[in-house]
Amino acid sequence: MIDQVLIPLLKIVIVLNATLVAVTYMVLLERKVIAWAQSRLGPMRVGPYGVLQPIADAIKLMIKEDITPVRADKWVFTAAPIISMVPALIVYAVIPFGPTVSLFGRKVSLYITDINVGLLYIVSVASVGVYGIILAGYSSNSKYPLLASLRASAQLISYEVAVTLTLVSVILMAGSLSMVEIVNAQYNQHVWFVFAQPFAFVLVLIGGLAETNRAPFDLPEAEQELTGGFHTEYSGMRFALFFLAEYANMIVVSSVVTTLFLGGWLPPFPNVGALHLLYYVPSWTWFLIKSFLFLYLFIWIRATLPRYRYDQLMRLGWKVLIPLAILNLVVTGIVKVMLM
Amino acid sequence: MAQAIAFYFIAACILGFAVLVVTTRDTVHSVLFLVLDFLFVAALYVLLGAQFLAAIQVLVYAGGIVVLYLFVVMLVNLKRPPEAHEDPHRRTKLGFGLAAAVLLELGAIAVYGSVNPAAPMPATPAIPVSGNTEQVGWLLYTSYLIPFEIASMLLLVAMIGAIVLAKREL
Amino acid sequence: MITPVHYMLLSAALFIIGVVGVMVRKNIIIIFMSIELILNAVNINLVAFSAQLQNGIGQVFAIFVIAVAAAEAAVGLGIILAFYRNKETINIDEMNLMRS
Amino acid sequence: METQTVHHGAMFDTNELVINMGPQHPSTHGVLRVVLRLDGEKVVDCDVVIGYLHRGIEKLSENRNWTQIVLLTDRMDYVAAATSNVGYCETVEKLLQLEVPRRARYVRTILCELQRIASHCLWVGTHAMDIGAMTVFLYAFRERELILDLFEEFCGARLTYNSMRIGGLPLDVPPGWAKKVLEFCTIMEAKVGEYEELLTHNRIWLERTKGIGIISGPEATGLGLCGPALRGSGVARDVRKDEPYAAYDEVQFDVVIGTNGDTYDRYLVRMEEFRQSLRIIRQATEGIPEGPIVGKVPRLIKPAAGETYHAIESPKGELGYFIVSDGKSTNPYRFRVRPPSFCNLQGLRRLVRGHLVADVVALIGSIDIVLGEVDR
Repeated sequence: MIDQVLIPLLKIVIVLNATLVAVTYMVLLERKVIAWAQSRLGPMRVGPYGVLQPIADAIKLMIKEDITPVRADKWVFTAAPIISMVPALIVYAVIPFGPTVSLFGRKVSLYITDINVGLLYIVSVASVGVYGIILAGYSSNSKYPLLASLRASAQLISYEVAVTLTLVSVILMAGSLSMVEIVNAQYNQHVWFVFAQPFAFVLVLIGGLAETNRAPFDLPEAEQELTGGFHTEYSGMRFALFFLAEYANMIVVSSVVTTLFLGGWLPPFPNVGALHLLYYVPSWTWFLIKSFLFLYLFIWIRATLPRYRYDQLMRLGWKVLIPLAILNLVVTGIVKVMLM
Repeated sequence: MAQAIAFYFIAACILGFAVLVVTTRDTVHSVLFLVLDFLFVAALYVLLGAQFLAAIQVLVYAGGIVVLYLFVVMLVNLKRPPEAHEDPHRRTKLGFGLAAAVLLELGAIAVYGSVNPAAPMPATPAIPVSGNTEQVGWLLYTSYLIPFEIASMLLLVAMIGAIVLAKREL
Repeated sequence: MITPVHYMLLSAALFIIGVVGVMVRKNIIIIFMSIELILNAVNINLVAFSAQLQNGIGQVFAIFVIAVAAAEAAVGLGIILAFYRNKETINIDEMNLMRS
Repeated sequence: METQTVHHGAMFDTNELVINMGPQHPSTHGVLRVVLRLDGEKVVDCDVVIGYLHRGIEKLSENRNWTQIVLLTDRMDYVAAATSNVGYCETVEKLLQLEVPRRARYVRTILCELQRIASHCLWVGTHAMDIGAMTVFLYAFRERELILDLFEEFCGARLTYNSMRIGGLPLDVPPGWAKKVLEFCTIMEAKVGEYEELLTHNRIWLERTKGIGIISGPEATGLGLCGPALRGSGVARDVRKDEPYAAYDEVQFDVVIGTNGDTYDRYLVRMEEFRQSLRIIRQATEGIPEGPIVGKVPRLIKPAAGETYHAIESPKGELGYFIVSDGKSTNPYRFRVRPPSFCNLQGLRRLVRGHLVADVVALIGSIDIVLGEVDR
């Protein structure tokens, strides 16, 4: 009973809460890092060094008036933020934060579940998240959001193809779709896949930026062009949900890239005997450190790069990323067969 | 028992949303119900032990094809309701009649089935040791290689066709 | 207990809903979606038999059906878009260029 | 004007989408309103609507005496107020045939060039922000702040300076000011490199600006474009060189021109103007002569009947004043400004046709307008 129900339930609660806290603090991190990049201080007023800013933000967003435009499609307008938030959260079900460890004399795995189509599950759930953006744009019954949601649907579908094709070559390396098995494969093959599949790594990173609508691919929410894009008409908590979903997606992408390419919970050089002492650090710490690196990279990119234009974005996706992904897949296949 | 409850719940949702897809006035709502319907079909596949197919169902159907529908619905922002014009030659009654006949037949089968129950489904649906994905992949690339290649050709042709149709200047 | 008959009944019912949609609705996009429902009904059947027979062939065919559905949706929606640009309608009853 | 027809396929046609960009839009730089007719994301045509910031400065000026008008010119191009002041004062001096002391002319040159840098800072920041590079904005504002400090020290104000008097300066430069200006030049030189590092060779920046809004030299002249927008198309028209005013005939500098006339060239021209301005400031500050700061101005300014046009090179382009005096009253009979932003804005319609929505904001940025000056 405890193993069947209680522990999974506890894990879900912990992961969900940790994610939500992480997401709110991602907002602060982003503001701080960008501020430092721009020789500013960022939020400083609420709490020491602004550490309580997310709480203030949350309170502000919750007590703000929640406006529904008169001519909006009310049901869809209400559902859209939820639709974009839910996939971002349920993806965490298969992300392994660590291996199976013994805790209080009980074997506990540091992931909610390990299904044999784990990676495919992530990709497919993420592909549902696009509905949130499309429906938000459509239901607002306003022109800028409509343009944004047309942009978003085209962008997300295109980059999904590129990312999924790239992931296939990683699956080819690991020989499994299960996230835990992919990490184990990196241990058994004595190499993090970032070294075995450098192209795939870069492609997934670029595709991940585009999938999460981050700069330089943040066209659906380009404030300077579309006055905020798909969430122009949203306010209050519903706007906050979109905001949080974007950050939750960022964390998902970081976690997935960490798992697939940086060996997940494995310490650096896991097979080198001399560095065995690194195993004394809890495995999930490594996972969090690596994910954090990617989050930092995302923010850094946002502070540095200008935005792509719509046609350039599509050209990059279809004419550069997808052919490269296919090429990478073919080369991986050939090498794999030759090594066999 | 749990499986039966799951089946009836999922089946009810599938049929319910399917009815909503067909009856809803607003096309966008209809598309949304279609997505929900497909998600429940995916759940049904999981129940049948076809996890790979379930993932594909969500990825391709819900995340791909229906987005395309939504895209088209948004492009075709309608000024007048599409149902305004009525074709006198249309045989709507025939459709309902046909449906009623088949429904009657289904009822008969259901009654017959409850009287003479068939062999139950295998208790834990087929998850071979090697895993569902491997099994499907193996079949696709050995016994069904030629159909697989033909399907890929079909998709290529469809892609070109769609581009030609949607492109403004040829 | 759940038997293959249950799955077949579900599948048949879904099929019928799809058929009624095709016959009754005039919005061509909804008709296309009804066709998707029909294809899904077929898939449910295939997967149910695949589970019953303990082999993956049914699932392989379901994958082919999905591929065909994708192709159908791409071309079909392309036609709808082209037609809409021409005639500003998506009412199937007004699509009678080839009739008289 | 050449009308560029957007090609429609005979068979497939979608209806156009009309969207209203502004007057409240993040990247219209104030209260510009652009009504765009879109085909998908492509701009078929656009209509520029102005007047949301009209305060009737020209008419007001006809009811103020000559000295009071200086204050009104501040409110035109409010990011380069000193330049407007200088332009007005020089026009009246020309009308009065007044000799301005050399020291005053040198200080005017320094102030004008500082204003050019401040204005270009604001331009590079907002232009980059429009295209999505947010960091340049804050970097540029950081340096603009230094210029505002210099101005504050000189005249006490940070935005609307009222820093000029007919016949010279209101007050002499504070002690040590020249040294601070030179220090600023050293800082700024390094910082311009910093902006360029972020943008000039950035792939995305190149893709977003190269080949966008190409306009040839003759066409740009025909549309009445001026300033960097014109020089970007390869026309070496610069009032500072062609009709030198203040102390521009005594300093060395180059007129920067582009080759292709696209957004990128206009960007490069302004970036190089940063350096040229610094060069001018250096020379002027080092060579600033001693002497009086105000010429022999009559107690009651009452120019003889007549009219005059005088133009200077403001950061945005040719800023001209046309003033008619009836010789009887102590205020101008007719006062008319030729604002560079207004003339450059005329080119927008020609520039955006056939481009995408995202390019519209890039193009608005690249012609560098200030709505205070457009509407007056």
